[in-house]
Amino acid sequence: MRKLLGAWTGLVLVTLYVPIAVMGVFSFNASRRPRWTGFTLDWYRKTLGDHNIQDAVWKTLVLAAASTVLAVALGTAAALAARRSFPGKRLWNTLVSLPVMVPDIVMGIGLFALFHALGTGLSLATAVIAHATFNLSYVAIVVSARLQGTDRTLELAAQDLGATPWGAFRKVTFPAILPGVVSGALLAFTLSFDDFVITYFTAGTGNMTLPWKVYAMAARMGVTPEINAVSTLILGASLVLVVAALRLSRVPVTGGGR
Amino acid sequence: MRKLLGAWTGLVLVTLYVPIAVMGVFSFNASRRPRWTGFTLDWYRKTLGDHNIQDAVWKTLVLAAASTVLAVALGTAAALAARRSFPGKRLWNTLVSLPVMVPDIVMGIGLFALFHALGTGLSLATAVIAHATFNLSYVAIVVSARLQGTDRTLELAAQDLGATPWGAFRKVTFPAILPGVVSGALLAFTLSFDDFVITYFTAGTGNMTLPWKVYAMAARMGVTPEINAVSTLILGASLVLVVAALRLSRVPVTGGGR
Amino acid sequence: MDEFDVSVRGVVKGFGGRRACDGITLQIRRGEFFSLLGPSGCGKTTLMRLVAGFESPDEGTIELAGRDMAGVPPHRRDVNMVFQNYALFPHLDVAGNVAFGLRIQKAPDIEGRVRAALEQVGLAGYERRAVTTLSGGEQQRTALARAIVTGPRVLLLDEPLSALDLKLRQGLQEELRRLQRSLGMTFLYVTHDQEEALAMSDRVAVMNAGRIEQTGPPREVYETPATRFVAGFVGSGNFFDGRGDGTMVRTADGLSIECRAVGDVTLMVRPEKVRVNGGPGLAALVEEVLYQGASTSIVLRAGDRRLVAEDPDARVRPGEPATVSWRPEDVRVLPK
Amino acid sequence: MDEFDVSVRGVVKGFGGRRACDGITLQIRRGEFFSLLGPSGCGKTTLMRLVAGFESPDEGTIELAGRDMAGVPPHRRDVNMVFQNYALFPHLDVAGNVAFGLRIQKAPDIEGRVRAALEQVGLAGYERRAVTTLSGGEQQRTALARAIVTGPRVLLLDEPLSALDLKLRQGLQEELRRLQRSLGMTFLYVTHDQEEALAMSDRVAVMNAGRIEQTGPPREVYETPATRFVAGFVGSGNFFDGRGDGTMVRTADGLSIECRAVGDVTLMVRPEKVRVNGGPGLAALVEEVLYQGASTSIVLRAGDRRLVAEDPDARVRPGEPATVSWRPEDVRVLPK
Repeated sequence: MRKLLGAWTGLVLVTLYVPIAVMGVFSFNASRRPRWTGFTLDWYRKTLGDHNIQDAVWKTLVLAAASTVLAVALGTAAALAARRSFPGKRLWNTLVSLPVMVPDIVMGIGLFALFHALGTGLSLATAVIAHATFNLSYVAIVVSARLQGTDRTLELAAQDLGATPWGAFRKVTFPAILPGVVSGALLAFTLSFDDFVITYFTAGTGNMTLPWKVYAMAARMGVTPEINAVSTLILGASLVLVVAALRLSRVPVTGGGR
Repeated sequence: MRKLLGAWTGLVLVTLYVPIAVMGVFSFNASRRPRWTGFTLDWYRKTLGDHNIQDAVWKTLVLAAASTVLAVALGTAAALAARRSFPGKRLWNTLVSLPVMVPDIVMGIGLFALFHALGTGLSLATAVIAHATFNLSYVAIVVSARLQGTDRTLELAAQDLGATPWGAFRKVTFPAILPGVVSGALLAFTLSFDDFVITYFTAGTGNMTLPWKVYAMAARMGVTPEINAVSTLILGASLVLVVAALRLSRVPVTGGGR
Repeated sequence: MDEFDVSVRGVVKGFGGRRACDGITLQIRRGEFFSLLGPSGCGKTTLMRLVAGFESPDEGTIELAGRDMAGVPPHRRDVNMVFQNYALFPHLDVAGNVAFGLRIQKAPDIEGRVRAALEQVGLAGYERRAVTTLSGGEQQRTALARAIVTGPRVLLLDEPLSALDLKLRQGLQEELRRLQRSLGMTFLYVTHDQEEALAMSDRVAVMNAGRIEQTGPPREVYETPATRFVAGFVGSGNFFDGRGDGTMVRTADGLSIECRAVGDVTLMVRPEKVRVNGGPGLAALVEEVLYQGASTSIVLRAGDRRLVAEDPDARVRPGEPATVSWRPEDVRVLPK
Repeated sequence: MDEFDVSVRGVVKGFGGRRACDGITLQIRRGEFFSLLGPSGCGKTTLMRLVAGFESPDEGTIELAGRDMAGVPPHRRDVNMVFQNYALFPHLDVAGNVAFGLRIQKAPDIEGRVRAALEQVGLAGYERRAVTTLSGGEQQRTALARAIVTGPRVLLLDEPLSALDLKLRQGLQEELRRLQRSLGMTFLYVTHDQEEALAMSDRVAVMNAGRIEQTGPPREVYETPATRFVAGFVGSGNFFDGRGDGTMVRTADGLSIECRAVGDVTLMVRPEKVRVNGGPGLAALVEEVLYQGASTSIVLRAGDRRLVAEDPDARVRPGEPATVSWRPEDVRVLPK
């Protein structure tokens, strides 16, 4: 039975990684056609030199950074608010974390309709609000998990030793949840950086981000080596961020030295 | 400080739920314009009667069902394969779960490039493979979590009482992980049902699914009451599936009666 | 100045309808080693948290060194606590943990005082160790050093040894007792382990269901328990329900036991006071001989009654008949 | 037919360079209550898992009822195990758990046999209860019923009482012993609790670092320990390292102890054999009197030497001088 599972799952790995490998390989292919003719960095040079793409990268980073700051502030607050028990705590937790599961397209259209109804028009600012909205739940979930793993008696011990409640939070609880906050921030940044659908509905056509740009290029011209190059770069950046976030979220709650 | 957190997080909830509420409300609005003039079910009647939308619903369901079956089979196998320790187990676990974090757009383009290179063309079948590929990681993660929470000594106890290794798996381990498998299946179905980007790149224009249809309608005509109605339906279906999945994943591993 | 360091009067504390403390009054003298002994859920930990200030009483007053603590938050109370799970700060090393209270006080010579405290608990040289790399016993000592270094008036210890192995626990009992004597600090010690409470304390309060059933020195609590609960909790015993006429107590199954009690009472004889084949007495059958090394428990049956004796001189084997006896002065009378 | 139900010969089992079992030989008689006693990590659980078939020995043989078990998988061995965490099947109720082995055997009258097994462990009427709603003691009894219902040749018990409270544990010790007698089944019992092992077993094997240091009846192990480790593990003791000339043993700090030993030896006297102020003897100072109810431990200091006595007749207080003595026949000689 173990042999069978092994073979089966070999198949799995192939399905998972061949598309990504194909994309990566062809981004270094000298020919435009999907046949290997030699190694080149031309496509990377070309795309990174393109002013449109530079502009998209810049907008993507601004959008991701701004929405991450907002999402971290609101999400951490939401997690901290749910720490003590109060009537309706369960409902609160559900309301805070449920948006993670709202389909992108629904959230995009909902935000679009809201901004339309409010008459604000679409801009990078509306996109920031939109991204912060969906990211806040992720941050709240990550920070809550960390808080739950943090021993409440640590704060009592600090107060017992003479720290004020605020001092105890600052000196004991905050260091304990910090990896969770950073991990949530990295996750939020990544999700914002990768998003296409919600940006499409909330940023306005003047503010194409990188995934949107890729989408538009692919929709217009099919998959070109330039697109492979940009996609590979997006993937690389995402994975670095995600691995960093996972590393941090695994720092044991009870662990760590100075 | 608690007061402040309360106010802060009130703001959070508003940001999160107003867009969705606005969408829902206007889907029942008699007028086409974003001003409430009276209750109607006309938009639901109209959209549900539209043959194009009926076709999209049907394709969405077929795609979701087929890819879920594949993802559950492969994902469960991947989780079971990683149960015993073997050299490279950590790498295996990383490889199986990492695709969760590959940006949709990158995975969509990668699969598109792969199918292009293979010359298979695009069809509902290629979309099924694409969806199964990204969903398999989710299933594997959910089932692995369940397996980790399942006491290995249960299987030893069953063998000790005379069950063969396969019998012990069937009678003890399988019932223990079943909620995880079902929960993973519901999650996979939901994600497939909600997906737009990957479908867009892998299904071919003849196979518009519901989110794609909504996207296309919104891109062409802005947000109309019909779109609000369809979005509200998608959201409702997703939430029902997600809540069911969460319920199941929370069945305590050590719990349950007959 | 008041001679009592801790003074608890009529304290009531309820959680959702259940009264964890149901009218507690106790006074702890300066420099005393005082234990709260009781089964889990008896309210002993709640009482300690009330003294520390983590909870406020619904009724009654708590005074520390003669000062009413109503409304005084934990960080303004001159008591420190050793938590059951130690509650060491994971992001600080051993010295950082011990220095925590001193830093808040902005005390002078923090380094020297930390070193001295670590020496007192036998952890000299552990300053730079991460607390997560410590063994259970070392964590316990670190928590102790952190709590004593600021020189609090009263030290609260919440089952500090319960997470440790038996052998380690016994060694630390002796050490704790010695430390308390050398510091001259008042210790309020919470435990569910009757041997621990008896061996370490100057006085013990036995708690049950939110109330104190008896307060007194260990010997008094063990030898003259006030209630049946106390008798059963601080040791094992042979119990006889019966009715006394001033010279004899008669049980429902027809036993007559010499005792001056009058009315409905419960009599109790400790196993180590019971002699087996030590003279004329109750006829019984040896059911089980449980050899325990330093002592031997003999389980006997007389009719439907199960009796336990710990008689080092008895030489009996399961299945043999035997007589069971005790001296009249070893019979304790408890309210029924 | 062999009179031994379990026969282990020269068994070695290593995990990653460390030998959990390092040449174990033992033989368990039919119907015997045999305990493996040792600290955690001594290899006792590994040995039990080897007998159950969850592991295979690197060297040596294991026989059950005279049959070599090499290559026989767990489900083909006529032994059942009670796991430390009980390992009850959470998706089955109490009856479903107990019936598990019978169902696999396709045994007749499953319902009646389940009912009988539950009665034997004192859980009559619990058939339809979900196992997750049971208390620790009830879970323990369910696990026991599940293991005995199929009537295995040997029952393996892996610290079955270690997760329970002290009072409950003591009651279950007696019950387990009674059950074993009435079933006449061979029990192989693993524990780190020396009192448990002494009280329950017909024979005890004391393990340390993968080896058996002594095998024998409880009284023999306690009263004539073979090694210093055994002496210290099955009880407490006062140890004296010295050199004997055939009539006296002299220690480095100048003590002379009457004893026939020759050469470098360690002498040991149990605390309960030490008399305080019971006649002429070693001059010491009483350091601590630890009252424990049924007994009292007296810690004394003689020079740098710490002595412990349990003398019910002693009436001493901390700080007083006292003499310490014992009878020559209570001195045990151990290899150094």
